[in-house]
Amino acid sequence: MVLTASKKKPSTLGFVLRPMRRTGAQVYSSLIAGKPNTVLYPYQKLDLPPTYRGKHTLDFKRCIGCSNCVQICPNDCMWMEKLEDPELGKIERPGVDLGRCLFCGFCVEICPTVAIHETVEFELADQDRSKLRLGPKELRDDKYADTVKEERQKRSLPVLDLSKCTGCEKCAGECPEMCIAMMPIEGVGKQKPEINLSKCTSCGKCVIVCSEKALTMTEVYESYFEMPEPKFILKNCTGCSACAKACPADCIYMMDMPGTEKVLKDGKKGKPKKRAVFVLEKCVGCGKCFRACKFESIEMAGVKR
Amino acid sequence: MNLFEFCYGIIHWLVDLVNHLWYWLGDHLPRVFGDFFNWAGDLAVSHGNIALFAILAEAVIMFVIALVNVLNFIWIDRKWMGRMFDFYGPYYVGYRIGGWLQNLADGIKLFVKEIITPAKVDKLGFLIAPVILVSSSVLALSTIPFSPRFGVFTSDLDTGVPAGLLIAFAFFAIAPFSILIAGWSSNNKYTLIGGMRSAAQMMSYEIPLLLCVASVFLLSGSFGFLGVVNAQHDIWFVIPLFLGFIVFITCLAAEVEIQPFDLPEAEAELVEGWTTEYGGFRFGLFMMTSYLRGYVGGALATALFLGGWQGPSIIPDEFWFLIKAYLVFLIIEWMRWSNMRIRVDQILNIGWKRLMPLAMLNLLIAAAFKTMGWF
Amino acid sequence: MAERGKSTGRPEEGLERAPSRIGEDPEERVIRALLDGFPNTVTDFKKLRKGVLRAKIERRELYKACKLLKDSLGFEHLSMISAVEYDSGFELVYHIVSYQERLLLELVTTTPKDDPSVDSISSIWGGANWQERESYDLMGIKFNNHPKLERILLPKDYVYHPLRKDFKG
Amino acid sequence: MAEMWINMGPQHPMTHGLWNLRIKVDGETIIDAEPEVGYLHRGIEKLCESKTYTQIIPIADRLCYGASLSWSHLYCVTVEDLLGLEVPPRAEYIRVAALEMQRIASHLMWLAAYAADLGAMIGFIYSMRDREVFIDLLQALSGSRITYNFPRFGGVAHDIPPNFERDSLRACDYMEKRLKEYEDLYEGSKVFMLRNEGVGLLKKEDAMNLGVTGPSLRASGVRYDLRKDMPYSVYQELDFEPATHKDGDCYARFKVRMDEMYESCKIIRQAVTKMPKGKWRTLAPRNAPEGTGLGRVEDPRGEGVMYVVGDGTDRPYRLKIRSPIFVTVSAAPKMLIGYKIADVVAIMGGLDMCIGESDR
Repeated sequence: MVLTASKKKPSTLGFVLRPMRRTGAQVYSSLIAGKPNTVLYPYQKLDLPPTYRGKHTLDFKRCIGCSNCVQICPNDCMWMEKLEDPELGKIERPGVDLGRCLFCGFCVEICPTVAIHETVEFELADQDRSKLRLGPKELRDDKYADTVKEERQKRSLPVLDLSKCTGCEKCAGECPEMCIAMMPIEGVGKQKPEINLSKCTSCGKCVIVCSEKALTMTEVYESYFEMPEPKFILKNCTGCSACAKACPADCIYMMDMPGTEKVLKDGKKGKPKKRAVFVLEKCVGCGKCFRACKFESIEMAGVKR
Repeated sequence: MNLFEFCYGIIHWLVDLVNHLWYWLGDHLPRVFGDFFNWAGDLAVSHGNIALFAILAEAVIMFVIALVNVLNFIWIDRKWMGRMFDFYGPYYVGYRIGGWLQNLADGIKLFVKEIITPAKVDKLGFLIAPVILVSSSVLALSTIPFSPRFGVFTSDLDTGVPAGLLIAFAFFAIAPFSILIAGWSSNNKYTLIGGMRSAAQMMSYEIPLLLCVASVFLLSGSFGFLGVVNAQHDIWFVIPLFLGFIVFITCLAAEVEIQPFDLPEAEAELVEGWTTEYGGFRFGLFMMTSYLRGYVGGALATALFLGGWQGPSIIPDEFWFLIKAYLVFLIIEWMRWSNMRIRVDQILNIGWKRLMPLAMLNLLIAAAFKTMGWF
Repeated sequence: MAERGKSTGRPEEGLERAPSRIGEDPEERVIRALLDGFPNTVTDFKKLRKGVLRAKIERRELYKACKLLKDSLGFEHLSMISAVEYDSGFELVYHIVSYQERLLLELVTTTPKDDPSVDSISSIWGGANWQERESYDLMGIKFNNHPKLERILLPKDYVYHPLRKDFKG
Repeated sequence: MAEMWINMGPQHPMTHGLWNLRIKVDGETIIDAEPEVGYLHRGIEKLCESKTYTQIIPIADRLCYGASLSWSHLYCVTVEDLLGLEVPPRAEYIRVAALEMQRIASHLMWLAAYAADLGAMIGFIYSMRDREVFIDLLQALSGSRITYNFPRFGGVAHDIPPNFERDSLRACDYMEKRLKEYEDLYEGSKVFMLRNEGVGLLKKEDAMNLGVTGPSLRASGVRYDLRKDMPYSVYQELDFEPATHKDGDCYARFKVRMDEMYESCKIIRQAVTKMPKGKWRTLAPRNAPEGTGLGRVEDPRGEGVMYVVGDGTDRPYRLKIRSPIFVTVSAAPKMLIGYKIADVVAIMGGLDMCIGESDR
């Protein structure tokens, strides 16, 4: 069972000298010709690339408090905190527990307004675990976002104000990509333009042609992730406007919806009731409206209540 | 004036100083006590006793020098290794003297660590093994003079320790015994295998080593350091006995357990070999001793082959000796850090089948030189 | 065919595949051989993409089919055994690879919930040994005639099979 | 000496990670061996069932500390197969360049550990120093040093940074120069050859039968590289040759990995220069359809396979991971028996153990 016999017989000196030549050359290059390769860490530091994922910063003015970052976090290390700001009023902003964070960068990627950034700061150790729980106030840095180059593309999309729309189909006729289709609103007897976002080239012709100024161009950051979209069921809506209050991206507004008037005793129609209207172009898919709605008038697949 | 005379003078002066007290007491105390103090004073001032104290003082001096040398050695080794590995080595502790204080810092750290004796070890063996290893290495060191004037001498004649080289090698060869004790008494499979490997390796490399030494004895006609070094006044033995020098260095590497031959403490397969169960200052002693043995090896190679303290008299003889010893040590370290570890069967093969015949050949060469009358 | 199966995977000679004759498409050859050998038990042949086949087999014929694949069709390598739990029962997916023909066969077999056991194929492919142990450990599938069916990743005294859907925390 | 069992692990310098190799020795000769894994079992497969598809990408990174990019890439390939997603060509080229950098970094880490096992700290230091070059490149590309979280479904997370092409070409030149210098340290050293030649023989038939994959399989004389034989990314458009060796001993495994580093340098050069312009990321659907997806890539350590079952929701129903090392280490007794204790480190070091992926 002796398999250890080598093919070549060992010689006395062997080629001990060849590795010694290599190390000798290294001594020459690190002692006489140059310096060692070491970076003397606490005193010298390496330059980190701008993509480096270190400690987070949060731009309070950009952040809309949509909690998408909290939802995508793989380690559940983020949470939303309600706080009152002298400038911004009552707001909701995320905090990060760096002790649990795995620095994956998903919160940065998913943020619909590019409010969270990861800086190159990496020396985060602390002797106290609770010091690693950074609330929104510790994360706040309103200037950082302007200093870095933005990688995310912005896209301008036409946004419809339904109260002004007359359903004239001018925009649909003007669109060079044929991406505007007139769709009837269910139970109202009116039609409105619906824009196919994947085809839209942001040319802005529909905005120019609209005589009622119902369409405006709005700039939105392109999302890297497909987000769930709310589906609105008009007949369940009671007009309580809870969803419009909950929506962080201002994409739900209340409007006097024609066709919802109560028929009074004298045969006249009363005042039209308020109903929610969604602007899905601006929707960030956070699911807050879905959670706020108590009348099951909003459906959202894949979001937990 | 050699070191013995220097120590003798100091001890004599000290004894005289104390004896004044003795004699004063002898004069003033009642007769019975006075006789005793006079007798003690006479005894202390006698030649034999002062010589004994002088040798003790010499030993202390040499020991302190050895400890400082060990610090130097570890520092040089780490700096040398660092540059070889493309980093700085010790740097911040003692920044102005090149990180020299790092060794002291490490020593203090090891010193203040808790000394753990595992529950199931053989207590006596476990305790005595480091003692044997350190003391034998220090004793081997004590016989090595730095120059004809500076070393442990037993009289004011410049003869040094009679047959000092033999004694040095005898002490040098005690180490496998203590390693075996350490390995066996630790009650651990890794240490046991490490101790066994160490014993096998050291025994088998002792023989070619001593054969090389024998060839030097043959050429120089002396067993002592002074005789061997003085015989190299015209030509260093490394030139006629180059083969022997190579074999000697190789065997030395195996004896002090450095890299191509550091099987007993192969950290990849045997955790830390025979030192696995030792921690804290005991481990520090082992580590210090390994460097001490490296220094002893370098000094022996210097004395045997490289002409000892002989050199141009720009710098003192003692420094010539140290420089040569450091150089030998550096070459061994260079070999250590650029090579891998060989296997246990291969190490024995190399020892018995390659180095042994070469050492015999070297002895024959030496005998031939002697017969020709060239030395 | 048997000769060819044995000569697979040779480093130099096996490099260049001999120019295939008409009808010698390796995928079809495998399908034909399996359908000939097990006409009733092999079902649902599908070609997922180039070089990847999927077939279903009843569990009582699994050992024989694997033997056939190894010995005469030249499938030298068992890549992966994955156990999936469905409501109806367990599904075992064997990914078997032929080095020479660059083929991957997904062989699917199902077991009922109350008797999760199949024949061990570790005597055919040695690499299946630990993977079967892992399936037993995490999913609780018993492999008949396995040389050492013990837990491998979890402690020996653990009682649950954690990848099952009814295991919570 | 009588026969005895020695536990090499779980806390032992030979085991890179937490695993245990029980060997039965007669004197110093091994007569039986039994690897034990599972000390690092984190239940990743179960964990993945409760995370969304996107959230699993950083978890797949954590499978292996040495080659995390190739694992997240494998996961993305698997899910793309399930979703039926096309990847834009620029993203594929970025992925290939990053993967080959990861392969070099992983092989250098193996070389470092291997050299340290054999007792040459110099090899450890040099390999780790040169690994930094590629880690820096990947850091500039992805933003992190070990767990990159770089691939996404249908693309990669970032476009390449400025000067990336110049830097990678320079890194390849540097690496090839260093690899030539390594010859002095390893093959030029008699001691290294003594330790490696004829040690840990694994015959071709055994290697295929026991499911050994990757460099260890190629070292046994089977020329099978998924990059060449079942090309999965844009590898069919690149010119390279998988390294093989016919001896099947430790030296062959060493040589195959060293040759692979040369090949990887070649691939990086081609991928970086051929890289087309265009999109590097597409929008992936949130919910996966019902069905199965299979990904199969050539990991630095062997054949990595993932099998995902989707059930129409945004979370996988089942994700099975095949770790190459898990299967390869089961073949360890075949290689170990008959050799000395000192050969254990050479043999097991030559397999490039990574416990994170093998225990999952």
